[in-house]
Amino acid sequence: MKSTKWFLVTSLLIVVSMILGACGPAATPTAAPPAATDEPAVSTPADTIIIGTTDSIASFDPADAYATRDWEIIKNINEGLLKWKPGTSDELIPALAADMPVVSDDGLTYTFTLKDGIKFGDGTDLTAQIYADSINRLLTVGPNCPNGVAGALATPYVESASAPDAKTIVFVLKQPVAYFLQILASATYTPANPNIFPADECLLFPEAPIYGTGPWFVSQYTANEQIVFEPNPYYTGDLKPQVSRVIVRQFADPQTEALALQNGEIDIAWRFLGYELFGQLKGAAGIKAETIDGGSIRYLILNHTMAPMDDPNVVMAIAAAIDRNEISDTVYGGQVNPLYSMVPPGFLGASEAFDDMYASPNLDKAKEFLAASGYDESNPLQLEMWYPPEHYGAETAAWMQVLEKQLEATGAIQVTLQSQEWSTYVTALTGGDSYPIGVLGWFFDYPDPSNYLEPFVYNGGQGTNVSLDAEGTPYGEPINEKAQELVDLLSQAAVETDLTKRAELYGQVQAVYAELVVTLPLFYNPEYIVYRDYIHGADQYGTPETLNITGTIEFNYALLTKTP
Amino acid sequence: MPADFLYSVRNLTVEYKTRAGVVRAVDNVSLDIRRGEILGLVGESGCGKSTLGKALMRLHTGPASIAGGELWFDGRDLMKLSDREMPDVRGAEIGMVFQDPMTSLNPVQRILDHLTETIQTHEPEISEAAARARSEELVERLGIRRERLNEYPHQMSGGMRQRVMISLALALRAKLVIADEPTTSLDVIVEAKFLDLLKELQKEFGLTILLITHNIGVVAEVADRVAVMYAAKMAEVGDVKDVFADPKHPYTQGLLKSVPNIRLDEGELYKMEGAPPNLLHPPAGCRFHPRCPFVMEVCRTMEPAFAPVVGDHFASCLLYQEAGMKQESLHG
Amino acid sequence: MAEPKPITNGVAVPAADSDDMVRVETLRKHFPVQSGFLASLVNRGHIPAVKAVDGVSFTIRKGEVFGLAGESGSGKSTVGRLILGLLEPTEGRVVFDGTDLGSLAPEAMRKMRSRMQVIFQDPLASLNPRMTIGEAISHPVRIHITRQPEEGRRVVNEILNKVGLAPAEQFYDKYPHQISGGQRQRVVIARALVTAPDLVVADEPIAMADVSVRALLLDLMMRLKEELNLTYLFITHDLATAKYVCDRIAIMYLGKMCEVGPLADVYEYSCHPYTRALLEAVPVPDPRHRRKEPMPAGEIPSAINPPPGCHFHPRCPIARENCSVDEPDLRELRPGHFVACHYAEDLLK
Amino acid sequence: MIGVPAVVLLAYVFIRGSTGLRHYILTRIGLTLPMVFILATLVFFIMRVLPGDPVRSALGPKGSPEMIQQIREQLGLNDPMIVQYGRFIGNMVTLDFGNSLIGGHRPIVDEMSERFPATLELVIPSSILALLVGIWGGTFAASRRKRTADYLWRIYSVVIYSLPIFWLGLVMQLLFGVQLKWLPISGRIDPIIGISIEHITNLYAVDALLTGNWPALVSVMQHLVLPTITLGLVLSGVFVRMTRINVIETLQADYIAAARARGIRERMLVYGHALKNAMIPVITLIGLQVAILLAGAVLTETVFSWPGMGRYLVERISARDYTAVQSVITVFALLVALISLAVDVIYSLVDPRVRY
Repeated sequence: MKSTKWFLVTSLLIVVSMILGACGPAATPTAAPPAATDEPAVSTPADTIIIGTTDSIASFDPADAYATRDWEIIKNINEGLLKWKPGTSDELIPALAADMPVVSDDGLTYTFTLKDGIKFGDGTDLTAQIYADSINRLLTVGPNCPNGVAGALATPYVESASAPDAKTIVFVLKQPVAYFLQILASATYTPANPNIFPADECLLFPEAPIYGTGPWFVSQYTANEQIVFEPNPYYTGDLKPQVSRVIVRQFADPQTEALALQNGEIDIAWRFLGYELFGQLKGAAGIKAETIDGGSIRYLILNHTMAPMDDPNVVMAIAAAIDRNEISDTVYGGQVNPLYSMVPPGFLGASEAFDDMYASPNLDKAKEFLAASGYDESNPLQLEMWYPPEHYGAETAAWMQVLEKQLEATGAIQVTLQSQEWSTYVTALTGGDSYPIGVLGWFFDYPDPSNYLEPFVYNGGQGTNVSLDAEGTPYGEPINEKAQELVDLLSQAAVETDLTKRAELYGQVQAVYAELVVTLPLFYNPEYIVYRDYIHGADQYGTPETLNITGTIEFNYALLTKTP
Repeated sequence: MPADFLYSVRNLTVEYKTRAGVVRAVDNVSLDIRRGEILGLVGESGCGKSTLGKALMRLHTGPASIAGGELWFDGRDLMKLSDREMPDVRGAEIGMVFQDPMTSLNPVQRILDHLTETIQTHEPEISEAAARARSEELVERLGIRRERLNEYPHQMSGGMRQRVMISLALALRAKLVIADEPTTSLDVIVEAKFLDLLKELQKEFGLTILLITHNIGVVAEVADRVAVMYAAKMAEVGDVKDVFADPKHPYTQGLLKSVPNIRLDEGELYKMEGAPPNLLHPPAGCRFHPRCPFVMEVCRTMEPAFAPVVGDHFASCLLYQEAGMKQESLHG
Repeated sequence: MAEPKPITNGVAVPAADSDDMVRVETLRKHFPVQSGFLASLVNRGHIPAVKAVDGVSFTIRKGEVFGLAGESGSGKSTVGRLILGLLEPTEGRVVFDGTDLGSLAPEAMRKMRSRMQVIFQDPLASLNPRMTIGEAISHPVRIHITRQPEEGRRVVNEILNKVGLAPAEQFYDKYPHQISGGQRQRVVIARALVTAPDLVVADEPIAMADVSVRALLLDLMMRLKEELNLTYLFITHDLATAKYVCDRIAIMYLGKMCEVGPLADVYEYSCHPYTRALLEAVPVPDPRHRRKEPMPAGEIPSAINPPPGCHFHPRCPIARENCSVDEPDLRELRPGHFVACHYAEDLLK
Repeated sequence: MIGVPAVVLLAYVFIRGSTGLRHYILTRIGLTLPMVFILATLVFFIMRVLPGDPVRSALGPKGSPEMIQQIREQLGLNDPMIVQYGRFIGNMVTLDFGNSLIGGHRPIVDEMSERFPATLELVIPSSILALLVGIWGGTFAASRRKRTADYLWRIYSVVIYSLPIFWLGLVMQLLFGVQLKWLPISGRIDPIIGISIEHITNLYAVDALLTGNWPALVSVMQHLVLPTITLGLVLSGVFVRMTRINVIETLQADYIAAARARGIRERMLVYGHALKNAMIPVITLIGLQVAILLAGAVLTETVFSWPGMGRYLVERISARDYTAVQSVITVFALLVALISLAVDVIYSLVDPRVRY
């Protein structure tokens, strides 16, 4: 009996204390009275902005990080030599560099001069030597890091970096690269603080505080819960933080993130809310919702070495049959934009090659292509189409069904839709010999058309296989003449420094690409950002009425202000 | 009520609601229990003897309920007590010993706790220590070492557990102990010792005991008087020597003759034909008539009264109630 | 093996005889208290065990009713199960009609089983509640007698009539809960006897039945014994009932035999103090003959650690010093009447 | 950290208990280890039989074949299966679970020591709530059998058990958060107060208590309310049913009738006698509920953005993070074994008939 009593007493105590906790004084000093209906239950203090996200951080190390979220965080703690002008995706401006670089005539040497008085947040001076060491660390240590950004963005391009004097940094490239400055502006090329990141190995999760050269430093982080940013006292740049603290909170579920925004627990709901929640929050009291044109695209992978995708008529028929506007209208309420080339509009040389070539939907043309290969109503083409049910949002199944209907409207194609959980799906699809056709998404590493074309043409493990692996050829063995032409044009464009010529070359590339139907671009996604109406963007880069987020490139928290 | 009756049951009827209909497990039964006696209540399974025993304490719950009658205990009608008052009678004035001492003790409660709880329920002013002292004294009297009070029921043998049950019934010096098949689950030697104990208690405390059993031998061994039930009715009541020597009711006659006797060197056992009736649809008239060797035409329609045959020897049989009928004795 | 041959633990092994239906030789059954693979590894060598049957030898002759009596925990039911081959003996053997059951292969054992049947105490527990009476009895018929449905039904009806469940057709399709307790026990008897066995082990067959029904059941069992030429092993705690049916009787105490012999001898001239107490304790349905003698002190001790020497000595009124040391052998005191007591002669007087 | 109460209980019983009980505990532990070993082995191979690959699924379309090969090499995924297995078992034995295969490749031990306390902090009060509601409700319903209160509790238990957790959680969030604005709906602690918390045990309530950080304690309690109620109520349905059935059954036992015949009052019969006996099977159920509890925790953690173990496991299975999944399942298995052993020991303490 006694033990039962104790059990009851203790459990009662716990429950009572929970209830007291619930009724007790609100947790934050500036809690709003719960009376006003529009006021959130919890409100964040005036000097703190809390951003919610469902994305998790995988690495703080610039020599390793290769995820959008990681880059966003690194770019808030670190500045590099150059940066994108806030609010733009096509204008590079000097950051740590005093000016734009001097490029040698052969296009292989880039020389930068550092600004005066640059310090890391812990007071360490940033010398050119430290910068050069950091780049060389990227080149040597980087390839062995788990997330392995170096293999993608550093070692293929840069031979070495050096510091002839305290202010001068010199990059030597392996071959001329037309878009080197775009790459250089990425988080990967920001300097790693030598007091934090060891010279001989990568360190994904250093102890907080993490000081860099950017406007903020990470004063504290709790894995899976939150990262706390505070202004870097030694920051001399123009992106001065407007509040004394930013907290990035991690959510398990976008639904909860949306509710937390409504409840006032967070000020901004950032990646990845998704189309549906965005729609729900739009128009809610005290909440603003915006879309940002993004570089995130959806496309179909066509496996050219697998029947029936090895038949050019078949891939062209598919390209002719589909109706991108219908997807946008029926599934996304017109919120996504049809994409007629792998290179989204706004990027250098972006064309509408697929529209020019197929003017889709064009059922007659599709039927012609199919007939040429002997497919008609009595002998329809059997097509297995694959997609992952969750990875690209719950809407995927809906628009895959739209595609199915469109293809079957030709009368000569019979589609079987198949879905498979992501991990299995992506392994099978990119393996290149399991699924003939499937959907994928892409987000650029650096804002240049090459990043939307090369990975799919050269055998980048995409499962497209227009340029097969071969010994001794840097770009593989193209499967036919058209593919050879494509490879030649691409490699030419990669080293062309004249922008007009380069744009022209990419125009040709896209035309051939469309003819080959290497992949089939469908639409590009906007990014969704929803925030409470007392959050504003800084006015120095445009109107303060929006957040000025260039979500496609970088989201700098220094742009945010909070005025109740 | 006459003073020498501790308990007088008058026209008691207990009903069970079943899916098939209402069953009268005890049907208009009257019975007197004399102060200081051991009254043996015998009958076969399903005859209503256990139901009667429980009804004496108004212990029925669920589908069973007392449908009518009076329960005069020590000068008052228990039927008139409220549900809140009844628990004060139970345990304190009437104790009960159940058939299976294993299942009648709370398996997670020590023997001592059973006793002190019972004492303190009825006499809340008594301290834990005093209750313990009283319990120790009591169990030692019943032949249980006081150290065993700290044991759990499963640690004791069947005989010991039955002694514990008795001690619980006596913890508050109950005037009446209802023992429902107390020896059925015991081995013969243990049973014999338990019966000895009952007799001792009767003598020593002037205890009144209602001994409910199906074992005729047990009744013969200890009872002062015997009551025989058949099919929810009282068949016969009388002094144990009278009833065994000269049973009046044909059912009692058959029952006694079908009991094996280890002493007498007789050849065969009497074989009573048929089986007790289904109480959902009891036969009309005398309930024993379908099995009765002396059945008369009138038995099929007329229900016999429960009436004295000789002195205090009662029987409900038309053989003694129809004018001009001569009893054909089965004895001799 | 023509002569009685004493063995180490002092229990006489009866001589083989072609009249024997069952011969039990120094049978032992120990149930380990703890079980489990690891426990047995850890405890290797000294596992505490319940010595349910601890060296028992006797014979059941063809055509007799052999009673096995004792209190609960004496091991009498375990002996029954050992004879039926439902348990493996720890030691000793059971010879059934000349065949050592331990030597039989499973298939041969299965065949042998049809020659011995069992009737348990609780008819409701031994009948499948979802099987009609006809189905319950047909089951052994199909296995051991005939696979033809019509023939099977005829056999079932015949045995139903024989056990007094007549007309048989009326009972064939009934379920156990639809008939009375006495009738259920008749069904169990019918099922046991339908294969025309040689031996029937009746384990407290009438303990659950009402007094008025018991006599009928006993009568039925005895009648069928004559008709079908059966041998009974009648296991009971009720010495009064045993008196009416048994030809010979054995009394068990704590896994050992105290006394065995013709029923009349054992009852009349019981030479073991335990048998005496047991007989004395049986309540007599006659208020004029109330028992006067006191009962032995204490209760049956645990069969895990039985008392040394004579198991009964702590409770025995005539026990002397050597009783707690020497285990008494079962010895023939009078012709066919065996007793395991050092001072049995004192009781004979 | 993991299963602390169970370990403390077992240690106490081991020291104070009888030789038989000690023996029993050792035997059970002895049997548990090979069981966990077999389970870990099974999980190891099943994970590798599953299609999909940790590197591919983490990189998505971005990994070039060279890059994938390099990462696989680093992670040891190119080693023969038997070598990987040996390494895994070696790690298990030294209780070093190795590094995660995805994301930051952090040591699994670090990740678990962050996630596990979060789950514990959610699961312990939820279980207590479920037990309180379940046992009290079930007993109350049993004592009012076939009366209105009984029917209401029965309806409650069916409805609450069949409610999807995410739905109930969402309703709680909308009602007590967005609408009534009483409570926070996500996370373990207010983000700003969270900065001040010292991470000692990673059980925030305990850490706040240890450091006397009262605002943090209040915040932790506030954040606990909704998830605890959600998980606790959903779990309570089973306990209501189980307790009710067992109490009803126990109330029909002979010893209850015997106690009633001794004049023991109905309240005491129900709460003193029947409940204690009815708890014996319920305790077994509690042991079995651990798995359901963890399953419920997965959903609750998702709905309330609670960074716990359940979500961790789900994330890592879909990412094919072999080492994480193997480690978590091994730890879960140990935990379940530990809890079921603790339950059996409690059983023997509650039920005097069970002695080892």
